Amino acid sequence: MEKLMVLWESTSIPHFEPGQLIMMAVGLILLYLAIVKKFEPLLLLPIGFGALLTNIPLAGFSEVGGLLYFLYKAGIAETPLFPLLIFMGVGAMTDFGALIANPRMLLLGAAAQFGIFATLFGAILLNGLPGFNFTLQDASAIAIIGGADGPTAIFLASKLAPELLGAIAVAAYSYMALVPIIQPPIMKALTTPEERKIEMKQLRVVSKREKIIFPIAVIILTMLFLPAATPLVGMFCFGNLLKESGVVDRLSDTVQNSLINTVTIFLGLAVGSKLSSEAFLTVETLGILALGAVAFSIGTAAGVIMAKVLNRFSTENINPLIGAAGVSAVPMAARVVNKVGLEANPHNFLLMHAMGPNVAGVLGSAVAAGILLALVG
Amino acid sequence: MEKLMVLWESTSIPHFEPGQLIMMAVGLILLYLAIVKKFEPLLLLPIGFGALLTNIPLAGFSEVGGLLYFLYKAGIAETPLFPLLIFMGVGAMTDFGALIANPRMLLLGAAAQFGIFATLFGAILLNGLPGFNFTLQDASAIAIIGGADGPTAIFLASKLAPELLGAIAVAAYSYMALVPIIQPPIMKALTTPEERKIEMKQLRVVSKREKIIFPIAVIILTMLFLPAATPLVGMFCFGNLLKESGVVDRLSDTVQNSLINTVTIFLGLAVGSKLSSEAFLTVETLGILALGAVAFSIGTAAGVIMAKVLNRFSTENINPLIGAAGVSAVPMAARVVNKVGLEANPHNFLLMHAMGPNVAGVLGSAVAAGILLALVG
Amino acid sequence: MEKLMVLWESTSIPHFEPGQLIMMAVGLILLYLAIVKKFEPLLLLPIGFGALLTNIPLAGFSEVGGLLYFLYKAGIAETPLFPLLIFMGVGAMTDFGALIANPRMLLLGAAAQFGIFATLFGAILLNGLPGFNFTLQDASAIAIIGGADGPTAIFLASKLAPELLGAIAVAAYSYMALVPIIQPPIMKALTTPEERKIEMKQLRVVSKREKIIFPIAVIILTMLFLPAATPLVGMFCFGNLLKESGVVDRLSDTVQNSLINTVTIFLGLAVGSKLSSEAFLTVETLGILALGAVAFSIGTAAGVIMAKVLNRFSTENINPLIGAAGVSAVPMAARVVNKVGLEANPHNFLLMHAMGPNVAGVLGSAVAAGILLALVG
Amino acid sequence: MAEQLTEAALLLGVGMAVVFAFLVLLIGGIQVIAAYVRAFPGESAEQNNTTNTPASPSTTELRPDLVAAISAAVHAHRHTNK
Amino acid sequence: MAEQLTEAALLLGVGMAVVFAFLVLLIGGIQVIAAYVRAFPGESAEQNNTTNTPASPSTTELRPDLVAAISAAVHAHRHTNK
Amino acid sequence: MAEQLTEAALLLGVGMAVVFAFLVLLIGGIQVIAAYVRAFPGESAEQNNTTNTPASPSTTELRPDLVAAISAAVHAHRHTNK
Ligand code: NA
Ligand code: NA
Ligand code: NA
Repeated sequence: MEKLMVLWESTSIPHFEPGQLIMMAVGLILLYLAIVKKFEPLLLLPIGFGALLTNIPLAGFSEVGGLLYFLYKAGIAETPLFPLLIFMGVGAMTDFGALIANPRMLLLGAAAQFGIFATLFGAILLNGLPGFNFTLQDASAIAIIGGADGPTAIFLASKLAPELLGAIAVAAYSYMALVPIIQPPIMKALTTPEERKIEMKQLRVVSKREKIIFPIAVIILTMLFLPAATPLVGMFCFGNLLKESGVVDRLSDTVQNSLINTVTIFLGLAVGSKLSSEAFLTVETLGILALGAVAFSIGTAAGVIMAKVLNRFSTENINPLIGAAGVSAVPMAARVVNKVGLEANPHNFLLMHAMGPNVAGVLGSAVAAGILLALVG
Repeated sequence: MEKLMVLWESTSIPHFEPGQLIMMAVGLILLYLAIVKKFEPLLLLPIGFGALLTNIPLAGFSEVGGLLYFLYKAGIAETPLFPLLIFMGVGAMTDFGALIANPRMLLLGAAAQFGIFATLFGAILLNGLPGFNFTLQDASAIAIIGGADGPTAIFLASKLAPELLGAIAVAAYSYMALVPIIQPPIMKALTTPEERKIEMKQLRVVSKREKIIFPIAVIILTMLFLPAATPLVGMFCFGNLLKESGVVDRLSDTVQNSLINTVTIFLGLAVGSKLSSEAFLTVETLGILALGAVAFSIGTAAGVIMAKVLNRFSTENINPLIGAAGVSAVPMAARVVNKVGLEANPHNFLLMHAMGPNVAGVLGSAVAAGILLALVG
Repeated sequence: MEKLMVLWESTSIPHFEPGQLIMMAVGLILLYLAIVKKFEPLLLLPIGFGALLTNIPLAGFSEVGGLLYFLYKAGIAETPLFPLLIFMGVGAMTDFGALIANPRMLLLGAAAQFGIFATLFGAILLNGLPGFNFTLQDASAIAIIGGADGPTAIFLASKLAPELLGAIAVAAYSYMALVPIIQPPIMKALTTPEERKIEMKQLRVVSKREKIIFPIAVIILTMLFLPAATPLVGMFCFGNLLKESGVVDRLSDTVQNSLINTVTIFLGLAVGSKLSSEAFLTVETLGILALGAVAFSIGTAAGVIMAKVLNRFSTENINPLIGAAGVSAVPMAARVVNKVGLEANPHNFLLMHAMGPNVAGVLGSAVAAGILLALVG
Repeated sequence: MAEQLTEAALLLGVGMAVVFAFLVLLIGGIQVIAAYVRAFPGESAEQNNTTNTPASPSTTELRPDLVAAISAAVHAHRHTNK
Repeated sequence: MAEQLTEAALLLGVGMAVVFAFLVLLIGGIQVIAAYVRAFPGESAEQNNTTNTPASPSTTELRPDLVAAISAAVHAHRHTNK
Repeated sequence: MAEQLTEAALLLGVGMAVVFAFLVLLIGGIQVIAAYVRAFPGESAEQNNTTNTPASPSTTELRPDLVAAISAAVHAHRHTNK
């Protein structure tokens, strides 16, 4: 009978706290979004499963010796190994051709970062409400959700506000998945049908050498002027150079496949382990979710408005829709631009033109993360 | 001349102890079994080579700073990273379709675990002989050999009896390779030719959604009732969900290939490093080998008998041979069932029917490991 | 305004030291050599990029918590994990067939190691010049450059002279890339046109079993007589056995592809992190570069002379050119032999014959590293 | 040892009981899942359609290089038959 | 909170200024690269040739197995037409 | 430095001697292996057979899609020749 008592005590049931049950439900919702709704499944499926595992009483996944504890410590806390390796992989999958062909697109990528800095201001304003007490560090980590870039958000949150990391990562990936729902109304509200119909000149061909020199130039400029941004920008450019150099195809291939896949799984599980009830079930999480939506919306609007300004002062036509791609969320935002463009003008294929601001937005938010790290870190 | 003395002293020859020579012979035998006899070569080849390396005087593979020391510490001792990642990979290679189509097969997977618990009793009985002094922890770690599942055995041994880990892992993989020799006589002794001829109804088609929900249901039930089993069952279900969800095929692909292959090499070398003469050349190792054979045999017999009972009380015919697949050893045990079935009835293909108890056996032994961990850990 | 000052202080510009700018130029030169000149790009591209990253003020790549610091510590300093895993991968890509068919080629691989030991003597001689103060450990680590084998050089340097590791690795890979320029003049100076025209008998077919037993025999002899060489030789033979055994093709495939590629990137970045200005911008680095060239040249000459001696005392013809392949630098040195041979005799294909001394040179320098480790380590 | 044996016997009983209890529970779980899937089949069909579309080249359509081969073959044949 | 708000406003201004400054700098960088590549195109062409040669099977050449298929097809056809 | 030079000279001598001794030993090892394999060739042949069977598609057999292409080509050709 004593063994049976031990056994009963060793089930979870007498140990569950209500918060853990709610968090397991959150994990299941993330799995549902990932599998059925296909919301960024590469990350949200592992995060959701990690959330399930970490909230089991007695299983010890997130205690010393546990698998998730180890992954979080080795890959995020001690060194931001996982987000940087993912960024390297994303760099190796990115083609900067469209941006090199039309470098002014960088201005759109810059404008869209207004979403980040405006949200930072908004997060401090939220402190006026009861229950919110964000430090400037917290506010910066939350605001980076507006960068629409998962590894950047995880990297910055791990440095500035580790206790908010779980909520920030979930918000970042969820809103990236919601780009097709969030962006179109804003894009349509800020443009006239005529503007949306504007066709753009075909991009010039970019030579192999330009593509090779580009990542080297980016890292050198970053090193000189924004060293705090070099971990992110450096690994991104390294991955891109592996791809574009053409001399290490076998390395580039591994970086784009087995390495990024392995790290994605580990990163997702590790992030999931931060979805404990104490950390997640707070009013601050609601604030983070709200601020994330605000950040995305402001970034989209700022990109579109910047594109309208550019169009006015440019000799060549610029369709203002492509400004929305400046938030990054590669390549989904560019596809949304293309879709909204086609609705206005069935002969207007904006995809390639939107790739320029799209990859510019990746650089822009990595730069913004570097600035925040330098100023409030 | 002094340099020559230093040189002579730096050869292994004046430092060899007899035990190390014997262990190197053991390593060579494992390589022979792996390469020539094709006994579970994926694990036994690295284990055999690790055994060679760890027994070299002065080479320091298993001392601080040595490669095998590092692999064992990082991947098994501090966190059971390697066995859990392998389990994830196995999960991603497992198709639960046959089990979902015929869930009663879980009873066969349950029955076969009798091999584990009976052997636990037998290990304590062995303490009556001189030279044996197994604790309840040791006995549990040995008994899990009867689960016919390598990563489960390594996981449990690393928690309950690390000093026996080498012998237990070698025994587990050796007996898994011997399944085609150990099982058929037992299967034939316990069944009549008529029983072995029984044909079974074709399995129903299992929908994609059932396959997706299944691993989630398994992990939730495990979390509620057997949290101690969640590391194994959780990573297994996670791997299976990566595969079945259909939305993260690139992750599933990496988990089934480069990740599991890399970890298999590391795990094998790390396990081999535990084959030192002090740990392995003991009378206890003989006991472990004997108990392992007993465990396999009892498990096989229990599975077959359970299948006979089921056949009696079932409206649909059940060929008792498929009970033998309940010990797991996927997919070898199922193939053995198919082969013995064909001998009795050349038109009787039992392979798909045996896959049900086969994968049920994997869950069964992971559950048994959880119970042992909860009760004696 | 204060924020602007913080911002200016947070750029690299007020913090740069001249040495860091020079080292960044060194990094760019390495990238140029790798990408445009295709000098061993698999290693020199990551090393060059690592050199860029590590010399950025304030970025902290090589400080506690930094990515490169972590990679160096985990993969080289605490355990020589990265060089050993690369050696395992190289082993899995090596075919010993040509050597087994003509085992006397091992004598050429032995002779070429004279480059290592003569350079060791030369390094101590250099101490006569002002500014040089090499210990015997330093001299040994430098001399191993003559082994023309990157992982071996990194392995030995990490043990004997970690502060010289960056310069030694860069020298080793640079000279390996320069083999087609360094070797031909030496080869031609030491041979007559008639000697270069010598055709060799076709090699016998080597059976699968010989190829399987060979790595096992090598590791056993190494274990007995040179345990200090077992980390390198052991992992090399393990990789080779994975390949030749034919029973673990999926492991061999991963070792030759995603695993070695991943580790190559990590190793390159980690080595690059040792290219700091304090460590690299010394007169000793110039000495290392000079000694490396000497080592390669002496090794080449010794191999050719040994081949001439063998040719005199052998019943079968031996083309002395193949002795040059004994320095290893697989497979470049063998290709150079083939090319120089074709210049003298357009019908003379020496590639297969040169593969024997070529792979013998890998074993030879690993053995030499073991001797140095045993005697001065 | 007697005490250990009692412990082991207890573990044998409790262990097998829990293994059976747990796997029987799982049988129930599978049946509930099957019932649920049978009750709401519509979404399933839709989902099956989307998830069953593989990225791999379809085997029923001829691939472009094969089409090129065919036309080349036909073309070559015509010339030889002239 | 007033102090925090001032800080946040300052960050908003400085941050956007630096982001724009940096990316404008990058526009200049890209134009310099493009000018450089236009000024020294010779090496580029040569390099393009070497780096553009992929290891993958060329799509314009018929692969050996396709050629075998074609000849088999033509051959088979002749026999049937006789 | 004189002492270091003596040490280095000694290392040079001992090192080369050991390298040669070890690799000569290896020559002997290879010859023993070759003799062993020659003495017991039967098992070798059997093993060669099993390990030499590759999993890769055989190049002598026409693959199904090629066969489909051929028949399509022949079929198309017949229609055009009518
Ligand atoms: Na962005
Ligand atoms: Na089992
Ligand atoms: Na060498």
